[in-house]
Order: sequence, then C-alpha cells, then structure tokens
Amino acid sequence: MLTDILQLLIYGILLGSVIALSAVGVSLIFGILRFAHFAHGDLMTAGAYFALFFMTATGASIWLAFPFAVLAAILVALAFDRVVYRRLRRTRPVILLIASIGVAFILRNAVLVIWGPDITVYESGIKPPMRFLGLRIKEDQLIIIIGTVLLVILLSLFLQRTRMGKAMRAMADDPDLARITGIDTDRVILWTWVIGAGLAAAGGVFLALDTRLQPTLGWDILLAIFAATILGGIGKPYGAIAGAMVVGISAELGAGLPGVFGADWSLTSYKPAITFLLMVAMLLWRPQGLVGGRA
Amino acid sequence: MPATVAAAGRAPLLAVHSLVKSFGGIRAVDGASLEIPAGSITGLIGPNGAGKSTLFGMVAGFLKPDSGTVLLDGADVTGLPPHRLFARGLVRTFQIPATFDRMTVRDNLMVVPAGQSGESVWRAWVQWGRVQTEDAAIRARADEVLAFLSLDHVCEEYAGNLSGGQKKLLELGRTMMTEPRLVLLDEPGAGVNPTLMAKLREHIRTLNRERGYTICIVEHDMDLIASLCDQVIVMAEGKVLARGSMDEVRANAEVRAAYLGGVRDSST
Amino acid sequence: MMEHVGASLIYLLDPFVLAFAGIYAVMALGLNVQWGYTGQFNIGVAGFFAAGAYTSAILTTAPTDNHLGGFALPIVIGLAGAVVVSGLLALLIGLITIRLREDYLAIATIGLAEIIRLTLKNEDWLSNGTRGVFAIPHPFQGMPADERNLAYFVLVAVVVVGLYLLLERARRAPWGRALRALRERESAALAAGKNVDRFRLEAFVLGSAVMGLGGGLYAHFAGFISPEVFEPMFGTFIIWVMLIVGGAGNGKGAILGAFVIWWLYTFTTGLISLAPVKYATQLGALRVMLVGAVLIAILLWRPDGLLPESRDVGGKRK
Amino acid sequence: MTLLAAEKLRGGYGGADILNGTTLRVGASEIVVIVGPNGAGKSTALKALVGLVSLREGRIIFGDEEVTGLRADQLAARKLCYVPQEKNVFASLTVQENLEMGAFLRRDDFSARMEQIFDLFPVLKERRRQAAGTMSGGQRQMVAIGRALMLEPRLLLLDEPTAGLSPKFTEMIFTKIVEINTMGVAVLMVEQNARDALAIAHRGYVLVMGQNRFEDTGPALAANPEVAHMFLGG
Repeated sequence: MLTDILQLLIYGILLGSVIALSAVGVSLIFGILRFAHFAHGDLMTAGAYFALFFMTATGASIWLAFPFAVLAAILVALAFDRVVYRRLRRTRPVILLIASIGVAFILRNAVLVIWGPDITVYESGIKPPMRFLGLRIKEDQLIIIIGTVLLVILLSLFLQRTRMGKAMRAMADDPDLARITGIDTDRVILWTWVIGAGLAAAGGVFLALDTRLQPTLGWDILLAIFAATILGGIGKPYGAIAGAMVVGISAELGAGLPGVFGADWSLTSYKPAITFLLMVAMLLWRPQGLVGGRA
Repeated sequence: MPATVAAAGRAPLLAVHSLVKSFGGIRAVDGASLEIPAGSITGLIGPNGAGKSTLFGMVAGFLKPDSGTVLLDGADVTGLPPHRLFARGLVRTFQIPATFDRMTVRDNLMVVPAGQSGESVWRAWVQWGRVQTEDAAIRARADEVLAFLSLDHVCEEYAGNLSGGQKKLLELGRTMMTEPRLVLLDEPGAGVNPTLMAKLREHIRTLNRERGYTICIVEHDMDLIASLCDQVIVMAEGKVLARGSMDEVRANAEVRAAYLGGVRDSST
Repeated sequence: MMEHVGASLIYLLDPFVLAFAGIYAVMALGLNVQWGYTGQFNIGVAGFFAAGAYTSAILTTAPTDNHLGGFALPIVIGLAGAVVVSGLLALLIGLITIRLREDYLAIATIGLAEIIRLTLKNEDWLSNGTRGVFAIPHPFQGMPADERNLAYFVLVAVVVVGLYLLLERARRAPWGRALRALRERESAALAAGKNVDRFRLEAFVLGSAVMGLGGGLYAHFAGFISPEVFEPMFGTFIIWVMLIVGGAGNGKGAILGAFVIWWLYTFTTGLISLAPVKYATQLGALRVMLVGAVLIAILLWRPDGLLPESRDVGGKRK
Repeated sequence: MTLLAAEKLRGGYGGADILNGTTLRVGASEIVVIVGPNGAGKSTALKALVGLVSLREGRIIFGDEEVTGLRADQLAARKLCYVPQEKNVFASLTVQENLEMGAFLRRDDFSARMEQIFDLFPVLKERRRQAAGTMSGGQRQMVAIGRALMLEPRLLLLDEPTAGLSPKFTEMIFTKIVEINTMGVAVLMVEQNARDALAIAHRGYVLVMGQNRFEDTGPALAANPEVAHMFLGG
C-alpha cells in the first residue's frame, strides 16, 4: 500500500511540475499586468506543437526542438501583446481578461487549422518504465521532473540575480511604486511575456511528452494552473510553484487513493474537479494565497 | 451653544464604547469612546492617521470592529451590515465622492429610498402599475432634492460627468432621499470651492434645524466645523483626545500639540 | 462562386438557422442580466445551458434504461423544469461564490461548468455519458421538416420577445436600478442601504434560469444532446461574444449580437462547403478564429458594442 | 540659486481642485518644509510636482528646464526623486534589492553610492538581506529614502516621512534629513510634525486650502503664533 501511495506521489509531482511551469507565468502576468491570462493553456499547446513542427521539419530529436518551441511561443505571446493586450492596458483589467479568452480561442483553433484535430505523439513506440523499489517511472517522466527542476533553478537565478528579474519581482509587488522609481515598466512587461510564454511552452512540451498532443492539451489543464496561482498568492512566482505541487499531488492522491484503499470506484475522471474544489475553498478562505500575496 | 444644552438632556443617539480596529498590527482605532446627542451636529476632527475614517467605517458597518460596541438609539448595532444600519436610519457619505457614474444624476438619487416594491423583480412584473406610481413619487422627491441642491439642470447627465463639487452635493442629496436619523458626512468640504462651500454649509444647517437630522461630520476645514458644530470631538492616535465646543478644544494644549507635532515637549 | 455566396445568404433566413440564433439570443439575454445589468463575470454559462437542456430532455423523453427517466412529461413541464433546476443550481453556486470579485468569479464559474460537463460525461445512469440523450421530443413533431423548423422559430421568437419585455421591465424597475448601482459602485450601493448580496444573488439566479430555458429550447430543437455540445466554445464563449458585440446592458443588443454572430458563423459554413471535405475540421476551426477576431476587434474599436446601454431609465418621463 | 520653481499650481482629483494657486520654490541646497492643516493640499502639491495629480494650470521649472506634466520616472531621470508616504518599499524584495531598484535608471557602477547610503543608515547594511516588508515602519522609511537617494538626486521630495513613527524614530529621521542635505541634496518635504520639521528647515510654507498662506524661515514660522492658529482655524 505504501508503494502505491508513493507511486501516486510521483505522479503528483509529475503533474505538479507541468502545472508549475505555467503557473509561474500566470502568476507574474496576474501580478504585473493585473489580469487572469486565459490564453496561457493554449500557449502551452502552441509550444508543444511548435516542437512537433520542428521535429517533423528537420527530423531532429525532441531535445533539439525544445528551444525552438520555447522561442516560437515567446514570439507568439509578444505578437499578441503588441496587437491586442497593449492597446487595452488602459481599460479595466476585466476587458483584458475577456480579450485573453478571445486569444485563447484563436490560438487553439490555429493549432487545429495547422495540425488538425488528431491526437499524436512525438515519438511512437512504447518504452517500458524503469523500476525502483517497486515504483515505476518512465524515462520521459524522469526527464520532465529533472527538466522542471533545472528550469526552476534558472528562473530563480534570473529572478534573484539579474536586474530585470528583480525589477519583475518589484513590479509584481507594486506596479505604481515601480513606475515612480523609474523602472522601465514596458521592458518588464516584455520580459514577463518572455518568461511566461517560454515556461508555458516548456510545460506544454513536457505535458505532451507525458501524455499526447492534442489541441486542447493546455486548455484542459488551465484550471489547475489558476488553482496553483491562487493557492500560491498572485504575483508570487515561488508561491505558484508550491501551489502547483499541492494541486498536482492532491489531484493524483484524490483520484487514486480510493482505489488504493480498496474502493471499487474511482475519482480519476474527476481530477479537474478536485483541483477546482481546492481552489474555490482557497478563494473563500484565504484569497491572498497560502504564503500571502496580493488579494 | 444652546443646541448643546438642549441636546445634553437627551439620551445619546449614537454611543460608541472602546472601539478597537487593527490593520496588520497597527491599531488604527485604539479604544475610542464617544457619544453623539440626538439633534446635534458633531464635528470629528484630528490629524491625519488619527483613526477618524476607520471609526466612521465601523459605525457605518463597512468595517467590523475587533472589539467594542456601537449603540444606535440604545440598541447594540455592532457589526451589522450597512443595509441593516441604513434601515435603522444611519446614512453615510464618502470622502471621495462615490457616485454611480454611468447612471443619471436623478437615478443616483432614485436608487436610495428603501422598501421600493419595484425592488422585487416579481412585483415589477405583476404589479407594474403600482411600481410606476411609486416610482413617480420617488422621482418627484428626487427632483425636489435636486432643486434644493441646485442640481436640477444636470438631472439627466451621467453622474460621472459632474464636477467634484457637484458630486459632493449629490452625496449629500443621497442622504435626503430617506428619513435618516443619523447622517455621517465624511469630509463634505474637501475639494469644494468657497462659493459651493457656503451653500453646503447652509444645506447642512437646514437639514439639521428643519429636518431634524443628527449629523456627524469628519472635516479638515476648521471654519466649517466651527460654524456648524455644537460639539467637537478630537481624535489622535486612535483615541479620543478631547471633547467640547470648538473654542474649548482649540484652547486645549494636548489638542494643539497633536496638531502641531512635538507632543512630548509640549509641556515646555 | 457567386451562387454559393447567394445560397449562403438565403441560408441565413432558413428557419433552422434563425431558430438557433433565437435560442442563442435567449442565452445572451440571460447573460445580459448578469454581466450587463450587474457586472457579474459568469463564464460558466455552459453549465446552466447544460443543466437546462438535460433537465428538459430527461423530463420529456420516453422511459428508457439509457439514463435517468425519462418521465415522458409534456414539453412545457420540461422547460419549466429546466428553468427551476438551473435556477436552483445557480442559487447553490451563488451562495458560495457571490462575494468573489470578478476575475475570481470567472475562474470559479468556468470550473463549475467544467464539473457539470464532467458529471454529465461520466455518470451514465444520469445522462447516458458521452453517448448523450436522444429522441428528445419536438413540440411540432408531426410536421414536415421545413414547417417544423419554421414553427419552432416562431415559438423561439415569441419566447425571445417575451423575455426581452420581461427583462426590460425588470431593468427599468427599481430592481434594475439597484443592480446598476451595485455594478457601478458597491460601496455607495451599500451606503444607499441596498442588500447587495441579495441583489447579486437574484440577478445570478434569474440570469442562469434564463440560460436554463435556453438550454431546454435547444434540447427540443436539436432532439439530441451530449456533453460535447456544452464545451466552453459553444456553451459559453460564443454567447459572451454575442453579448459584447451586441452591447452589454442592452437587451436589444444581446438579441442583435446573437443573430449577427450566429449569421456570421453559419454564413461561413456555406462558404466552407465549397472546400474539400477532408479539410472540414480545419475550416471549422478557422471560423472559430474569426469569431475570436471579431470579439477582439470589438473590444479594441467599439468596446460598448453595436447598441450601447441606454441611459434613459428613470431619467425621462414616459 | 533656485532649483525648483512651481508657479500657481491648480488641480486635484476627479474634477475637484485641491490646489488653488500653490506656489513653491526650493533653492539648490535648501531644506524646505510644507506644513498646514489637514486637507490643505500639502501631499497633493508634492504629487502634482511629480505628475501624479493632473494640473489644470500652473507650471513647474526644475533646474533650467520646464518639467510641467512629466511623469515621475522622467523626473527621476532628471534627478528629482519622490518618496511617497505609504507603500514606499517593495515588500518582498530585500533591502539591498530595494536600493538596486532605486538605481534602475543608472547604467554605471553604483556600489559606492550604496556604501554611502549604508553609512548613512547603518541598520540597512545589517539588514541588507532582509525582506523590506518585514521591517518596522521607521526602517522602511529609511529603505524608501535610501532607494530614492540611489539616483544621486539634486532634489528629494518627501511626503510625511515621520508619519506613524515613534518620537525616537522621528527625531532620527529628521537628523538624517539634515545629514542628507549636507551631502548636497535639496529637500522638499511635507510634514504633520510641524514644530520639529520647521526646526530643521531653512524655509517653510504654510498651505491652507491649496493656497500659500505664510512663507518664512523655518524657525520664524515655528515661532509665529498666527501659524499655530492656522492649524485649528478660528
């Protein structure tokens, strides 16, 4: 039984990793631009498909395609910022939110138009999972977890050590004070999209690697991303990572534990509902997040 | 000060006992107690950060006190939501005018009266005639108030398009759409030009004398306070520092020190 | 090419198309009560849409082992049930979420809509899962297809007009005035003695009940429903686009928006029928992109919509 | 030499004028204090100087350039730095990071300047790695002032730097302001704590209802009974 629970924990960390990469971006965008970015899931999807495009076009491996996907997703995000979001920045944040839903549908359907509705994978063939003390983990899954850790370290170095990273944290803290202080807020916003979209693309590729590519890949996980963001406190990138782990692990445990304890029913199909209820509870109980952020 | 003498015999309309409210470890209101006699105009003054607005917010039900009690006409109303206090005759205005910007000036006033049967969507459907008759009466009343405040020429303008001073008058007008017993005015004079100020002063006096409103004013304009108020309550650092006529509090050394700074060497 | 465009244009006046546009107009009118009147950001429209559709379907279909019921009740009862169930659902959800600020309410409502969809997808006993509910009775069952569609369009049109009048009256009444007040500034509405929570809840429940009615109308017209119908695109998003394009706060705008967007959407169907079948899905996606682009264009250049909210309420003698 | 000249400022929030012809001048090495009763428009005047309140009339000259209508960040680039009364630190950033953000506009090496500020406020050096949001009010004020000093401003605008501070901290902030002034920075500050502030000021203004009422040397204003009278009216 302990093994089963540990196994669920591994799956939870895996899911949490993918969520974390996107939740950081959503949290920074929420903190700096002050709106819930509903197109973030579809940015993940776009990233995942950009990698597929590069692989089929050049025959390269997924790891060569990875930076290409990240770059392409960043360019897409910057283009939408320039054409749509930037012009709406002076209106109420809720208008930006509505616009981002429009962007989400445009992105998702652009993926459909270009790549079609079929479910695909990066590399076909079944690889047997590695076994360790009775626990199963696939090579790809291990890579996802390690990749996430590396990216989080890079992110952390960026946020803690670079001038722009610190400015980003400052602006997420207090946009008005950032402006008064002379921080170049336009450049911070640009970098917010670079970081947010880049990590979203990474999360999308990882998610597609763990499951399969399909046009609703990112949209399906969007609620979990929001849940993680809110759990971690708006504008708190590290909070978002912690929130993502909580969401990922509780979703997997919630879905799997009844089976472990011998129940003949399962909540697997209700995984999104579990994360969602967690989030609503959080919104009602502590809207400023577990570790405290902007309410 | 005949009004003070007259009011002194009656039970207070509002009594606040040891009210406390903290925000993130800072005690904005720190055990304030005060009484407002029925029929009076009371001025609430004090330096910035004295806790006046927080106290106001608690009395009007917008903030929940950490401890202490608020008695309105002898009944404990601590922590009641604003609409329940409104039903008991307590109305407030805002320092920065809170108007319904994308509604006409007249609609801004017509919202106010309580117990409109048309506030039930069901009655609006099945008793449209009655709702309309009632609404005509409310409209007439709104127009009266607008005429009183000389806002009748802008009655169909969006409230958002009014000048700051006009918005202040509209705030005052809102209190006139009901039969309040206690009106809390939060800096009615801020940003109002001298001409309008004279008018405002007259309006407030009329509401007190002729309509019998008990009024409590938070205000920085000492001339306004001095000319209107029967009693003045001075707050500093979350507590009530002094109470009396304007001349009395002016003469009070502690009050002077609180306003001018250097509290600790004020004895020298 | 030209005759295809012509055929597409004629197709727009097909009662089949018009009836769907009318059903969407019902939904948009419901959303208008929430967003237009009250400023509530409900992007879980699909949940109430689905609740209404399934309720009416289960109440009116013949008894079956496929799903709960059917109870073979008259369609009128089915529609009434749709209104009641979606209204009750809204009451339950509203009691929990009514105080959330707009962006959080958005996230919460879209989540609830997804949970409703998951439930319908997974609980076979209730909804027959992904296979859906079929053989939902049509009120004009005996007629030939053309007449049947026309008759249904007339029915829907009557409902739309009736709803418009009712909701417009509610808007002009002190009830609507109070909603606008709390939309404009909650603190001042509180100071004016309004029980803000009560008004919010009423608007949320009324709007959602109207959406439920729209769902019921959809079920009896389409004859078949499955969880797929209530995915966010057609369950929620397109209705938002309709309301924003038409003009939030204005009932006529909501109706106009529903017809404009649905026409735009079906007009492009006509054009797409020119293309080879194997690209059908892709071209369908292209149409959704177009809808998204229209939304953004409106937000950028005409943020109050085609018919902005009127301000004459209470201001002018009538 | 006049460093800042603001002539006949008129403006306010949402249509209501708070400033009704306010005029302010600051010399190149002066400490100037604005005092006056609550609601006189003192803080609004500072905000108007840095473009946070829109002006209907009036003009502002800084150095030999007209800066009317420029944004706070543009003024910071011209070495006119503003410290708001509240929300004046980045709460989740460390003390040192706050100072670094103050130097965001600088492309040169600012480590010497940071050392200077640490010398001025030794407690900031001790706590350089502490998040600013976890510090006491007085320490936050030092962080805020330190951050503004990072740009080596010619003029520092302080909005009620001692508001809510204990007497000990109040005294210490005033001492530091004098020290900052001797470093060659002109200071224009709004203060509630009129007596103490006027005691360190070269000159002071008394503002009432958005208009200049008195203007004199600091000590003279502090001793003026009419000024004391202003605060309580009558």
